[in-house]
Amino acid sequence: MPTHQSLFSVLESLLFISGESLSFVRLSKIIGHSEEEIELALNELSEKYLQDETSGLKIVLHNRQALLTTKAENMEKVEFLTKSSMQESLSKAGLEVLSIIAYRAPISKSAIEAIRGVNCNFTLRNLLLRDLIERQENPTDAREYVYSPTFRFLQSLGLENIQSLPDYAVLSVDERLKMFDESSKTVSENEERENKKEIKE
Amino acid sequence: MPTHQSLFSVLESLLFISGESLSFVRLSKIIGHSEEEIELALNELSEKYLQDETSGLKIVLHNRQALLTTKAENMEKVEFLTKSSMQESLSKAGLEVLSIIAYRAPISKSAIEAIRGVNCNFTLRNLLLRDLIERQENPTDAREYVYSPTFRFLQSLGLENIQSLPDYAVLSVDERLKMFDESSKTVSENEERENKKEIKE
Amino acid sequence: MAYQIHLEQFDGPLDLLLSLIEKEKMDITSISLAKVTDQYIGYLNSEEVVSLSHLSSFLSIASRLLLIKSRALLPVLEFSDEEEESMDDLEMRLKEYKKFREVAMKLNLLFGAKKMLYSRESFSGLQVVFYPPKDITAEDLHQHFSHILGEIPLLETLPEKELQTVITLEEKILELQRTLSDRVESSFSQMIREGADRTDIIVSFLAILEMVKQRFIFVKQEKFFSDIHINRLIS
Repeated sequence: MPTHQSLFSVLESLLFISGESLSFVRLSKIIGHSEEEIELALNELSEKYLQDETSGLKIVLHNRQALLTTKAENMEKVEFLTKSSMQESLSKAGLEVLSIIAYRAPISKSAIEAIRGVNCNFTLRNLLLRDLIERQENPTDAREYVYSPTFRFLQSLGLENIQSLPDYAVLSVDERLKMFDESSKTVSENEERENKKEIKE
Repeated sequence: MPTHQSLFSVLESLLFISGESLSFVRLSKIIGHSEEEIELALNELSEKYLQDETSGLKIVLHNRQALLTTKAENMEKVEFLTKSSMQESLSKAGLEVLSIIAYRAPISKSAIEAIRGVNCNFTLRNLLLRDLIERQENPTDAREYVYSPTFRFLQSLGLENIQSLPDYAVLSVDERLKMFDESSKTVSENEERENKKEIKE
Repeated sequence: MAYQIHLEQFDGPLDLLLSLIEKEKMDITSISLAKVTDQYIGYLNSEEVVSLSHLSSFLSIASRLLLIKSRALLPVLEFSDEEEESMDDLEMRLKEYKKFREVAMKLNLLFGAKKMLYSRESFSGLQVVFYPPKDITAEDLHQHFSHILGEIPLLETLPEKELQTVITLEEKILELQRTLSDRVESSFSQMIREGADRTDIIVSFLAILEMVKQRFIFVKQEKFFSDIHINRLIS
């Protein structure tokens, strides 16, 4: 169980990482303090943010739940940041990920990354926020999502469905994609294979 | 333009919302302060989090970009919430290639292979997928990429900047290049002096 | 084989070389390199596995080691500047590699220290707004996807002819002993297989030097670059 000081620290870390509101009950279970202690600490933390003019965060308490968010007076700058992230025409990475999702939908993050060879957390996030792609739970693996282009996006391209993408029938089942069919596992297997291959005489 | 106090507040709000790292340049444009002022303020903010034991936040600075993260000591609770346990166990080859990139970035594949004496295509690919390294086009040779460590790499090790790596000052210097460095030093020293001047003004 | 090395899988020739030197508790010098040359070459032909794609790197280091060894055995031998440079370079590279191999272990400890700093999901909590990029067409997606397909690395397969059998010093010596037990005389040119590569030639030459040292044979050469005649010493 954390000390009094580190209780605040843990609360801040948890609220920071969560992105959505967390109930007192849940926080109490994770941290190991009583709900009352959590509530008291959240009130104190909230007061601390309020008093500290150098802080840009605030806590919203509602329905025995807590949400960490930005202070109202910084709204303008925050909106400027989100808008400027959107207005930039799609980056090369954005176009690549979008094209992979278009031709291979529904596809998991690990499969996209295996094909591109690089991590693409941020790019996916950006495409989701712009409503160009959507995600559903993966029917075969509950731990991850699968991604597809949104209908609105296809419409904006003048397409009825993904099958009307140029060369869809050929490209969506290209031979070269076979090695990625079982997610990114293949890559580390290849690395192993590369190291284990024997000298043949 | 925000006052001195609210500069910290705005920085905190922006880093909070962005999630990803934000470059000093971009922050400077959004906030309307010079890059040097942004850099100074980020350093102060970073120090503030470090000193405040009730704070659960930390700033990682890398490549003239800043990222807001949780503190290392709260890792366990955070992982309990996100249910994501990051096990980063790497192969021996992976660790070696990663070390070379961390200390010598930006570095090309051929330069990495020259140090290790063996090719490392799949190892590089694996590190890219794990988001521990990233690649950019080589400014001096368009045919190849150069590799650098990512924020994720620093985050995984719990480091707030690349200089905190063990023996960074010694290992980041290629002894064989020392002779060339001697001649170029004069230039960068002048540059540094110039930068310092600007900050003071 | 005269020596036994049962070491773990090696990630490349420098890793192997460094391990051999460290096993002998020696510093990285031309002397230690000459000393472990046989073990190094033995490893290539041992039952340990060397990956196909790494084989050429192992061989390139092997030829440098053989140069170093022949310099140690025959101090009077003269080498070209290029050869001298490649020998010094190996020493330097090994020292450089050693630093990274050591720091890699330190990083491994840091990874294990469980100090992960977590960041937030970007723009988390914000409302999704339909915001299609300007001037993007179905053809753009087609082009990008085709480009990605073209970039997919295929497993490297080396053609058969690039595969080489490395002959160890021991094998060469045994071969020469066999030849000489049938006949009393042989020559360097007979000893070298048809189409032998540089490594094979150097190994053969080293085998001769080794056997001269062991007083098993004596050699004669009429003039520079002429064939070397090998005769068995009858004890």
